[in-house]
Amino acid sequence: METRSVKLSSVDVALEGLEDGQTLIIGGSLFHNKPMHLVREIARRQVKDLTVVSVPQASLDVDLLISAGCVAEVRVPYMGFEYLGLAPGFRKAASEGTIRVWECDETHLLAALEATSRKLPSGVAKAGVGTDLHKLNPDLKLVKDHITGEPIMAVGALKPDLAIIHAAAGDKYGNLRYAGYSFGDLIIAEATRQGGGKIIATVDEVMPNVSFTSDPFRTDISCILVDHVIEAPYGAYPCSSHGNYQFDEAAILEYVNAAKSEQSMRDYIENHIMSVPDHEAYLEKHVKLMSVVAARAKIYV
Amino acid sequence: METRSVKLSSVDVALEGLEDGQTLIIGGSLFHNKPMHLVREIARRQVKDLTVVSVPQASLDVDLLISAGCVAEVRVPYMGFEYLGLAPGFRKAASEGTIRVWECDETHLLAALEATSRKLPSGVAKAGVGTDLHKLNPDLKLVKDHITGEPIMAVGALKPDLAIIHAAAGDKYGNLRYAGYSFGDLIIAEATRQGGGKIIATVDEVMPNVSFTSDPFRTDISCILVDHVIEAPYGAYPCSSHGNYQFDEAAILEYVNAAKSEQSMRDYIENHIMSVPDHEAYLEKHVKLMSVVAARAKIYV
Amino acid sequence: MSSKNTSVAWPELAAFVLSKELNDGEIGSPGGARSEIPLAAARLAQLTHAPNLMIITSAAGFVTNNVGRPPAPLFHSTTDYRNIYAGAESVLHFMSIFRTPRDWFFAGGMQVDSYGNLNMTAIGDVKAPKLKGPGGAGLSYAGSVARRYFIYMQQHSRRSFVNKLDYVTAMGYGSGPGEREALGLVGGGPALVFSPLAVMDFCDATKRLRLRSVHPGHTVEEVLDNTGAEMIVPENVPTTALPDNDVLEILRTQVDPSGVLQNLKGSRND
Amino acid sequence: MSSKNTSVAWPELAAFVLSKELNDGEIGSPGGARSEIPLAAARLAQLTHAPNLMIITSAAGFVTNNVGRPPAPLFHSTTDYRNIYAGAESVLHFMSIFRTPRDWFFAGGMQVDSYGNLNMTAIGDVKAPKLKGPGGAGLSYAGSVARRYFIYMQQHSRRSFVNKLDYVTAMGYGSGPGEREALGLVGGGPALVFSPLAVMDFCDATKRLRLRSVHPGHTVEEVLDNTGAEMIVPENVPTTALPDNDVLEILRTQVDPSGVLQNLKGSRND
Repeated sequence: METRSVKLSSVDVALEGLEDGQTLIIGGSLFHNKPMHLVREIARRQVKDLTVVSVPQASLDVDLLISAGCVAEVRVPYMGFEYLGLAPGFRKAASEGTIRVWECDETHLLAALEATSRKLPSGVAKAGVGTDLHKLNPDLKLVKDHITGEPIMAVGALKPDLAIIHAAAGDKYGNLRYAGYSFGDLIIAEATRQGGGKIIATVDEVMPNVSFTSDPFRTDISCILVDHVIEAPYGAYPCSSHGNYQFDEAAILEYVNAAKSEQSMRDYIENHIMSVPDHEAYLEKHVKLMSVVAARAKIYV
Repeated sequence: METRSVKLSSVDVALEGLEDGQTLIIGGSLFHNKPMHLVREIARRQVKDLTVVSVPQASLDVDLLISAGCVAEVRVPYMGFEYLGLAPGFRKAASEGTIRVWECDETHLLAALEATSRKLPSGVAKAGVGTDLHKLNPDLKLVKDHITGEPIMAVGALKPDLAIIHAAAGDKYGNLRYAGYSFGDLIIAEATRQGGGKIIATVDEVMPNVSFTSDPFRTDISCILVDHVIEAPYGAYPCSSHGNYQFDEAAILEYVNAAKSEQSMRDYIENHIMSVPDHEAYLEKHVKLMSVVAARAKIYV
Repeated sequence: MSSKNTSVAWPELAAFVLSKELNDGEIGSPGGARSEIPLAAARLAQLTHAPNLMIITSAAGFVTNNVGRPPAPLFHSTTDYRNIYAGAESVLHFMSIFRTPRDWFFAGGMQVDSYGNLNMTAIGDVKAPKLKGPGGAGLSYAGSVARRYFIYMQQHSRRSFVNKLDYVTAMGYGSGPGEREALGLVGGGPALVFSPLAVMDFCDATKRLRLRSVHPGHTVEEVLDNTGAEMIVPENVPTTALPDNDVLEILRTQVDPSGVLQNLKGSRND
Repeated sequence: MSSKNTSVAWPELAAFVLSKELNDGEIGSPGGARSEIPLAAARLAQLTHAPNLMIITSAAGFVTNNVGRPPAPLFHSTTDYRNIYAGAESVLHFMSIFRTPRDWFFAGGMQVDSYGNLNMTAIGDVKAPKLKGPGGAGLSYAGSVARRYFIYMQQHSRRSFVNKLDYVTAMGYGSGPGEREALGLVGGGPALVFSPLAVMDFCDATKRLRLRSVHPGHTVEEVLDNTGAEMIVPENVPTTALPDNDVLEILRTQVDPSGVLQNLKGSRND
């Protein structure tokens, strides 16, 4: 009897095939479960002209890729820092016209992903009817419903080339378990797999396979939807690994403040991305033990 | 501060408003998680002309309602007893033309339910293209995809009046937890709620609310999707409560054999339904302690 | 703590006013960029007149009810994991968030017009906007399905209350009565607008923005001076009622014990 | 147990033949009314040449791999809870069952024609059929998305292998080459048909049913006498190869230790 192969990978192996102009979809939402380690690795590789997708909400993840000059188009229903303000890099690039923005409602993006996940050519949403969204976004088509004839918004299937997600734990075969909410990561993985793309997951820790077989109902994402598992403790930092550790508000504000001038943003990117060869170096340089101890303790209020 | 109201109900209260000609949707699949207690109660009330829906698979549940003369139309993708053979009541009624059959693929029924759950007028599936299904079912409409123009099957939103499901456990507010798989019960509850219908759940046992708040990720169906909770130990018998107790093959075959003549089916219905006033009486009369002990023990192989 | 003689910050007033709009047995989702306010409103409703109100923290799928449970802290974000401690009984699958009912939603916006249409897209030409907004989020979706929704504006100015939106991101009543029905939008549309200055609703007949009450310390004139949108002003406009001490006590000891609302940036106008 | 000199029941032969069709690293679902056979085939493949094969017990969403685990009993139904003991690592949400890839599916049918189209609807007029079938199940769906699928027939007769189906419940190759592509069906169509008498596949050029091998104890003539559907018969038709003792040992000790396949109704033709 042969044995199963494992999906534990290095970042270099996992990111093979990453190219300018690809469509990258990022899991998590707002400040949570953002695969920040991979975001920094992609930024450090200075990939260009990416179409970056995230649903429902993106903040530091997509904004950092924009500030690092990797992005040509943004497809994110809500792009901002919520109670910490607007997304500075996104706002600047949009105002200067250096990025395209795919204006949408979150249900348009979800319809496009769900269509791909079901191998259907398109999906629909009622959202957008009566708005200007389809006038700003040529991929949104106002049509008549097949049965009732009422106005409805159709959108073609979206097929990401690469999905990056972060979970609290995974096993060597690619099964993933979240400590808190998994947000849109499942539909993101399903759409990417069904569309022919690649899925990379970072995990705070690798657990034995028996931890999954002992309670398979607890597995949030099946190994059939994961191509590479990268062990990256605190891999979502400074964002949260939802339910595992809280986000570091001060570290996020450090980025927001750096965005106040081009020089300070260049310095930030040099300091946090270009000058750190790998995740271990990043943790060494930017993450204090006591700050992750605090981020963990905060989980319990 | 006021207190919350509870959803624990008697069968009579829960089934108020049940009327001839309504659309009834039944949870579970094949021999599993079928709310047989409620199926018997509905049959005993001799409701007529029901449109009975179940997805993905129905067996004893729908067949018994057909044999009891409650059914005008069947909307079930697979109607049979799997390795135990064809569905005798369904087969007989279909051959005699006493029921209408909504010919479909399971993805047609799911598209119709999902549309309702999302408050959309219709849904689509690729299944059926190239088949005779839409020639046999006027609710299936072969159309051109909104974006690509390729052939696709559209179906209008389906709005059940009443959903009946069975879970291993629930709390007094209507939160439900399954021991095994919940099959299509969630989308069934979502579609029924969003379509304006009523959802009744039987549970093998009522657990304290703290069992749900202590691990909310384990809750399979939220209380917002349940109107009535009926405590009915072995409420799925002779079907399984998936992961809680196995189905009783001998008891299911007893029904299959009863279907061999009209007289023996009349006797079966009198014996199992008409002559038993309530669930307690049913258990007293038809369920031996050792058979449920065995059904439970079988869970562990 | 005693709440007597403690002035009420406008986010607290917002939570109180909005809580009274929520009915027992309803299901809804707090949202918007300042979601502490609607989250506090919903929890206050649960702990006062609406014990069967269920809150879905939309973006994170927690379904919560805090009745009869120990006070839980209020956090800045509805996506914060720690909202699980405020009586979470179930967690919806992500796609189920869009398959469950909403009697109400909350929405913010950069611009609102006199029919309750909202702009979250951009101020100025979207190709090179003066201010790029965060995007549509789920505003149009929520507006299309929710039985009703509540708009809360963080500023009340001629730039935020306008007659013509730069872009329509989410439709309220469009250009007037009957338009939602004609488009097949099943939701009922916006019910109320809360700002730091006043409470506004919409006239049943015309669907026009209408001044309902002005907050203590402010005047109708001040509101009109800062409103660029056409607004119906009744003859008598009452002052927005403050919470009584009992309700304020519940708000400050059980809903927001750490005083998040009192200390929101710009929360003081006294 | 030693398997020597033990005759192979046709369901065992079916499991063996079908297991060889499954490749390492693939994802698929056993299905059909006699799902013990494809379930055994997939587990046998995992334990022989395809350790990275993942089985999704479609109707119950269990994703399983039994490599390196203790033998698990074989049950009659893929929906049986106890399949969880055969190396279930995850359980798909019900709607996710329709959002995950399938390299292969298994399908049964009441009638199959020479292009692999299937009838599960009815024999005779559907208004008052001689035999009402169980319905479409997920056959048409599976046929539309799976990279390929395998058909196994419980009877091989002129009533089950026909030139014209009473009804087309699931489309195979329709009326010939190019038709699937023209309709935008992304799946590859049927790859193989297994019956108690023979193994059949489909000619690449014509998409016509083609006799591939005849089971031991049966003849080409016998197959043709019992086949109402047009079928390509090559000059040399080999006998269906039996599993060697090692594979039979794995099948009988690790995949089906309780002999479910050997004792299936009608499983013996010796």
